Amino acid sequence: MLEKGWIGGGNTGRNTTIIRSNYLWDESAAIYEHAMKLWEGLSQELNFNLMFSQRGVLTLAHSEHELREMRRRVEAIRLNGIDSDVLTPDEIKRLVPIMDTSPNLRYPVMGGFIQRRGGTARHDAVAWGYARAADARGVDIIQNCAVTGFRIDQGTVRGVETTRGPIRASKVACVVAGHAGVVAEMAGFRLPVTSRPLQALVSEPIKPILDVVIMSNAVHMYVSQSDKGEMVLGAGTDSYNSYTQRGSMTVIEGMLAAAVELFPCLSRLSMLRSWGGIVDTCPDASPIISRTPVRNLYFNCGWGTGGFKATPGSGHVFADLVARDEPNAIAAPFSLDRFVGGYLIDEHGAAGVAH
Amino acid sequence: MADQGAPACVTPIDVLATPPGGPRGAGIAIRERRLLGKLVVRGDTRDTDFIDTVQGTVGTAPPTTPNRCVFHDTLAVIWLGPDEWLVVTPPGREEGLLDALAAEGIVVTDVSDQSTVIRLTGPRAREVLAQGCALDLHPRSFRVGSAAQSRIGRIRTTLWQVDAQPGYDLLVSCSFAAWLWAWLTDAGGEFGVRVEAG
Amino acid sequence: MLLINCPWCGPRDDAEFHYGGEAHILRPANPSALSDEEFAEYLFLQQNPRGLHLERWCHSDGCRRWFNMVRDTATNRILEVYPMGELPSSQSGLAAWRNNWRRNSAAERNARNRVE
Amino acid sequence: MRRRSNRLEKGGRVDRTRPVRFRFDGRDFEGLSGDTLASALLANDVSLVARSFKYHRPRGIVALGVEEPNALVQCGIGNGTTPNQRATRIELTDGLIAASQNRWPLLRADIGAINSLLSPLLPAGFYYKTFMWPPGWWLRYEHWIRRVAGLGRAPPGPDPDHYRQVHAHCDVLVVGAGPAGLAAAAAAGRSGARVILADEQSEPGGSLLAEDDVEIDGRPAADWLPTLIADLQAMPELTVLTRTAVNGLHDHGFLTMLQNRAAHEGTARPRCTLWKVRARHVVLATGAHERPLVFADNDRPGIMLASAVRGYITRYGVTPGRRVAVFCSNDDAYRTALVLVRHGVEVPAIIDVRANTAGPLVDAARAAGLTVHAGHAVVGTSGWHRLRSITIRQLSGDGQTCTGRRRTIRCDALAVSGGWTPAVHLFSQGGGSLAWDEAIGAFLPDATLQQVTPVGGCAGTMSVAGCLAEGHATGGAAACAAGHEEIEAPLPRVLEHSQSLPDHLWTVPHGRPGRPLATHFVDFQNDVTAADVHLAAREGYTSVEHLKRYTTTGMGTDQGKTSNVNALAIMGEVLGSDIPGVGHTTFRPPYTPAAIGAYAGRTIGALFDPVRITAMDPWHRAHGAAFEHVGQWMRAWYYPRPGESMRQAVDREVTAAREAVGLLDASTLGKIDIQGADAAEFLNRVYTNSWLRLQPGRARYGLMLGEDGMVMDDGVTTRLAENHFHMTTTTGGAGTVLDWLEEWLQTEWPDLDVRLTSVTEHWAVAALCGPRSRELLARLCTDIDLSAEAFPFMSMREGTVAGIPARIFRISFSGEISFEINVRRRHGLALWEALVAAGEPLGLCPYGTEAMHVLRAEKGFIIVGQETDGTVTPFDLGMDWIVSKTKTDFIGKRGLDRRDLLAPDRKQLVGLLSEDPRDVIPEGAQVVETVRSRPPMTMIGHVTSSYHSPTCGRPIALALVKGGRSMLGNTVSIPLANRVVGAVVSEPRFFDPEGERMHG
Repeated sequence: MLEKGWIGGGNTGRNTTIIRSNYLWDESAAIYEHAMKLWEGLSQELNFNLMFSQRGVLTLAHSEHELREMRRRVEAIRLNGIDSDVLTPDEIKRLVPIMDTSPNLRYPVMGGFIQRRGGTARHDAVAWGYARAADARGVDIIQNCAVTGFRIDQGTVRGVETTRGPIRASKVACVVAGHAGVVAEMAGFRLPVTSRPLQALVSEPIKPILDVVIMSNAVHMYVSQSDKGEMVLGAGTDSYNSYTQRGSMTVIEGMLAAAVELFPCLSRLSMLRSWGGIVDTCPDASPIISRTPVRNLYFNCGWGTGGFKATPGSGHVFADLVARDEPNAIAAPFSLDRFVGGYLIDEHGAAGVAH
Repeated sequence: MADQGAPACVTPIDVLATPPGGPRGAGIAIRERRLLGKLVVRGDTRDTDFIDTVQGTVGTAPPTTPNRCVFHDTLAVIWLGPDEWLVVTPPGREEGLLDALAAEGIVVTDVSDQSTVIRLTGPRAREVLAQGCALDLHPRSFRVGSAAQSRIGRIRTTLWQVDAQPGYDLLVSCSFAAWLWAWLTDAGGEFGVRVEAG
Repeated sequence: MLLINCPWCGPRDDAEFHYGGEAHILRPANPSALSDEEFAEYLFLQQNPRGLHLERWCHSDGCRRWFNMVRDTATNRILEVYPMGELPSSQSGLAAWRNNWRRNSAAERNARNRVE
Repeated sequence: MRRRSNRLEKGGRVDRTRPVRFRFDGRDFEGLSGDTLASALLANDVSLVARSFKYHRPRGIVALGVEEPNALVQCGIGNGTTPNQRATRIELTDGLIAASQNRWPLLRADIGAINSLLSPLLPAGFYYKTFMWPPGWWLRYEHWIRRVAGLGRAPPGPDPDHYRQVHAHCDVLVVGAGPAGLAAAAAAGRSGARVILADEQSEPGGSLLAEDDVEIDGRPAADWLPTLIADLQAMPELTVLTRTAVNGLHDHGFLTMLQNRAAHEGTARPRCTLWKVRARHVVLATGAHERPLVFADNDRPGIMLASAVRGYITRYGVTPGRRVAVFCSNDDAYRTALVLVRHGVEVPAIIDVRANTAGPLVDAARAAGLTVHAGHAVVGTSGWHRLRSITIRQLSGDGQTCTGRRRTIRCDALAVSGGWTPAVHLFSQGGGSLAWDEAIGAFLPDATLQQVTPVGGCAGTMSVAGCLAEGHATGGAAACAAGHEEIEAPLPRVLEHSQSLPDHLWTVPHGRPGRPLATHFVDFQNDVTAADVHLAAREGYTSVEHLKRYTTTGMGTDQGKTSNVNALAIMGEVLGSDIPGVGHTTFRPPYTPAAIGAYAGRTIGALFDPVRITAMDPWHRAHGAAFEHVGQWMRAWYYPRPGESMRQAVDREVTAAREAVGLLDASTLGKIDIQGADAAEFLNRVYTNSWLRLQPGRARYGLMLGEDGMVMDDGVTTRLAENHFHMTTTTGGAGTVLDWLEEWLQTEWPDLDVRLTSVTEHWAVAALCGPRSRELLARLCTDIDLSAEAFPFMSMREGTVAGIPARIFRISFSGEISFEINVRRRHGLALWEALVAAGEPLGLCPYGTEAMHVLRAEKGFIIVGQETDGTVTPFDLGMDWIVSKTKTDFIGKRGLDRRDLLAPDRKQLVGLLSEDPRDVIPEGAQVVETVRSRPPMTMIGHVTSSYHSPTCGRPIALALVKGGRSMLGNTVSIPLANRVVGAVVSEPRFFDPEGERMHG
């Protein structure tokens, strides 16, 4: 396993650690629920406490239109066998006392739905736990070693060039969120992904005030409180491609205005640290788990803001694809050729931004 | 809502029914310039006929430098784009002007009621705008005759400076006018706001 | 917070602009002549380099005019802005345009047929 | 009991004539105007001010400024309370109420302190190895962990204060008003450049405020300062901002600065102002932070940074102790010793890790009769709630071990200096790279793409003379670069101690080989010790980011300002690598924690997001309409009469529209004025149907697709004249469509002669519909022949309605005879009132968006965004008729031909009639072919629209169902949470399928 920097240093170490599987489309629900089931036993399997905390993920609706979309999503989720409860504003107020649920808000809380099995996990622990387990199974983890090119002969990958010399391999699997497009170029083909900054921030630690994860697409903000006591906030990606891991202040301001609007008591807390990750996003806001134009070269990318929550599931079906050179039922819909035929899994068109 | 007889005309600021008045020595004053005529004129600046026709009908050639506006007796012509200008007229003058320009085959559209104009004046006007507008309004870079399309707070606004006092005209879509009015009142709160009759 | 130099209005905050993705993507003159694969390249594939990027922006809150820009996505440094329909004037920008795989794509060849 | 006072007889910048009363942990104290909470607490001999995050060890004040790791307090009460405030940054105001945090029940008697006994069991990362069993129990453990975590408390309710934002522009922004910053600002300002000088302290001067051993131009620095500041304030284009922390350096010279205003201007003012600055050039004069030495039990209350001890004496006239020892690895700490002596404070010893100490400062100390233990180190300390004594021993030559006997020195405070760390945060934030400097033992600014120049301490220059010179040169150059004439001015002459080279002893041995360095604290706030760093290294967390995240060093509210370099260096020691090899973590905004409210600014509450209303809105409100948010618009939803339910009101409105006449406010529809010789050709390319032969005065419905063939928007467009069209779009699509059309015109078809102008709000639209609408309109409009022959369906006429100039469109979204009357917005209300008045005798009934939905659903008219979601084609909607077969091209044509879009099993729009005629299927419900006892079940579609139809006297629904067109007549099931609804698949038209009525 080759890592350009330090393991977990990419989006694993930069995301807001939200885990859920309440997606609209069957294909998305299948892979995220597969991941959810694996999350549920992962700490024990890896013998490393990932602090996987099923505190519940509550998604808010702020208009008649959003209520309609919510009902559609909830019904689909339920029939896919995934847990999901609709909550009234009063029930939401009882669950999250610090939330302003008064009807005179610009975007009043008109309802919401909660996935109680959703929640958060300690992102660094996930990387470390997997690394230790992989190491124990004999995987050679090489950090500070960047892939600089591919050895390809007659359309088949034979190995990679790295900053520390060449490595021969009969199969190569790339999971390089943020830089998938750049690595694909090295192999001589293109991916339908764009890489953009995604910003997040934490407040100073305070005593517990929020037990569940809150998401709102209308005011565009999601928030949870970490075990250390920090409020962890995120929003959408910036509008333009960039690899700088720096985003626009406008995004931060919008996110915090929305946060204060919904949680007035956050106003006096202090922002401690803000940062940016680079997410590569597909035109349909769904991932790519696929073979490529180069034989025996595989890509797992394009997760946008959804990569962390899928970790165990995406890794599992990807390993399966690499081993059998054939996608299983869960991975198949996410292959590259969907962009040719046109059968997209449009998670932003229909389901709003997917965090 | 005194106006040129029936049918009654109502502007987006009228419905707020803000009573005129305010503290003595207020830092800013705001008022709606009600029912001004507004025409969008399109044309090619390399086409001398176009320039001459505008000159002839409006009385002044359209400014060809960006971020500028020219004043001609009661009219103001604001640069909106390389082939686009806004002619602001006193109430009622727009129909005549529209017909005159259209008769000359110039692409012109009446947008009088698409937006309204709020006049912002007073010693603290610049500081108030700076609270929501990222433009550099310092006299070294923005003076009388300067114009710009930008954002104030969360909305799109076109503004031009009308005097050195300083005074600004803020052009805003009708449905955002109430928000801008409230925003100005809030932003001016620290300095005192006087509301003047439209 | 980029400071983007609108060719007409001058330097403004990026909040006033709308990002339009890769520049110089010509619409096929006769799309029906393209295979699904070739059309997908036109429809979905965008340059996503870590480095010089030729991209389109629109000054949506200003003069509402579209223009092109060369920006280094690794540093956000802006090399130049230039009008629609023109090519970059900087050598590196021009090279980036020339080295783009799209120059030889079926979709672009199809589009050029209209020009020729 | 009367506490002893640590206030010195003389000295300090406090106003001894103005006492200030305050309360800390429930006890009343008195300080002086000009004090910080920290200096006032020290003056009152309060040494214990906090408990550490993890072990709850007693902690005292360590620093003078923002870098303070320990002294975090909860400030204020009620909704105005603020957690985690640095005592060192809180200006003392009368009646100030503060309390310590993270302790229970009391600061002096804290149950949590048990953790410090358990500390061997709670090393770095212990969470990851415990609490795993039994599976699923983590949530229970976590509940308790969360309760003990966190520092202060959030306020219970909304913030009583408000926050402002202001944009600013300048040629030169100088960050930091110490010697370097002042010199830079002066040089730049003199040239007439627009300059902003920002400093986070309450007055400009920086380190000069705390130096009583530096002379400038023959005067003590503190006396020289006012003249310079007066000069600056006389410059018209120079702004000095105090209490202003520059928190972020972003791209292209954009900076964010947080100005604290309530602190001195009272609460009528905003609490803070967030400055958003565009600077052509940035001068970083941010100075440097002193760092402690890492030795055994180095965290006891009373152990402080040497520069802080000096600062409390010279700025506040407060000494932290009566017997203050000094422990250092450099000359600078000797200045502290000398200051202490000058103020009559006993200095029992100077312990200097350097074996051969020499130089003027050392001589001065010896001359002052101080004992200097060269080549010695502090190996231990005693005292629980305050330092009682230190133990020192000689160091071995390599500094790795101790030799000789232990000596104990009694003291109640210890001034520590391990060297200086330049504040390179902003430089790094802005994309600048850093390089390790061995001499000063810290990272220095290296390269940057931005117009940013570090000077003074930030650049590693520690002497006042050096700072003044660098600032002077840089400020002038920056002004020149901005196009200003540099004006010569002499450099001030500086008299100060010269200093010999420091040494770097990263870990001070405790002389107990084999024993872990379990109380060698590196990060005070997060209780990270040298032992934790060693453990991280042993377990392979050697990358600097892993070290930070595993041990949490540098992740406290101080962001490791005093601890980062020490942590890196110790990791370097363990790995046997140099510090550049270990690397450094990236610096992220903000430089100091900043109020979230300031970033939200005023765009909250009423100003959060504009509410858009139409010209008729006053009437809707006056008549008790219920409203619906549609994007930013507020639209009348329905008009309930007293005692009416929504269902009853909507039924009444629908029936009136079908049987008499209804009136809808349709003003929010997007409208675009399209002119130019190629206007028709343009429409032909952006709509799926053909537009070339549309006659002037006639209208046509159009569907817009994206290039992918998916439905994007729809609307009716009318040809006003040969080269002049009036396009309407959906309410939500108004902006998007205009931008979309402009994009095609400007980027793809610049050759087309077409001009677009938005007239959405220029026109107010009142839509009359229903069998009696013509009759009603005839009463108000006499200058148009309204007969079906003269004014047919899908055409437009101009005339006057109720004396108001109007454009009338005969188009219908209800299936009834309909007249959409467009007048200028100013007349919208007048028109509406005239129609209502004239319509009353004819049974006119205004109706809202809900009735509009029912009316169109009865007719099977789609709503973009409800029947479509970006994945639906015209064919899916059964609208093949509107897709031209003859046009060679239009936007979306090729997209429609893609393989998967032609598949027979795509979701297609159909009607659904529930078997139980009282059962309105919920919108969003999912359709299945076969119901299973429990999920999962295979879904074949979903309900997009569903209403009770008063016209049909039964529920109707529209749905997208896989292969639905081939299932007409079949029965499908809709399994809901509590029941299963059966429904028959039907044509998606429930009323007047041939559409005779609207043509009438």
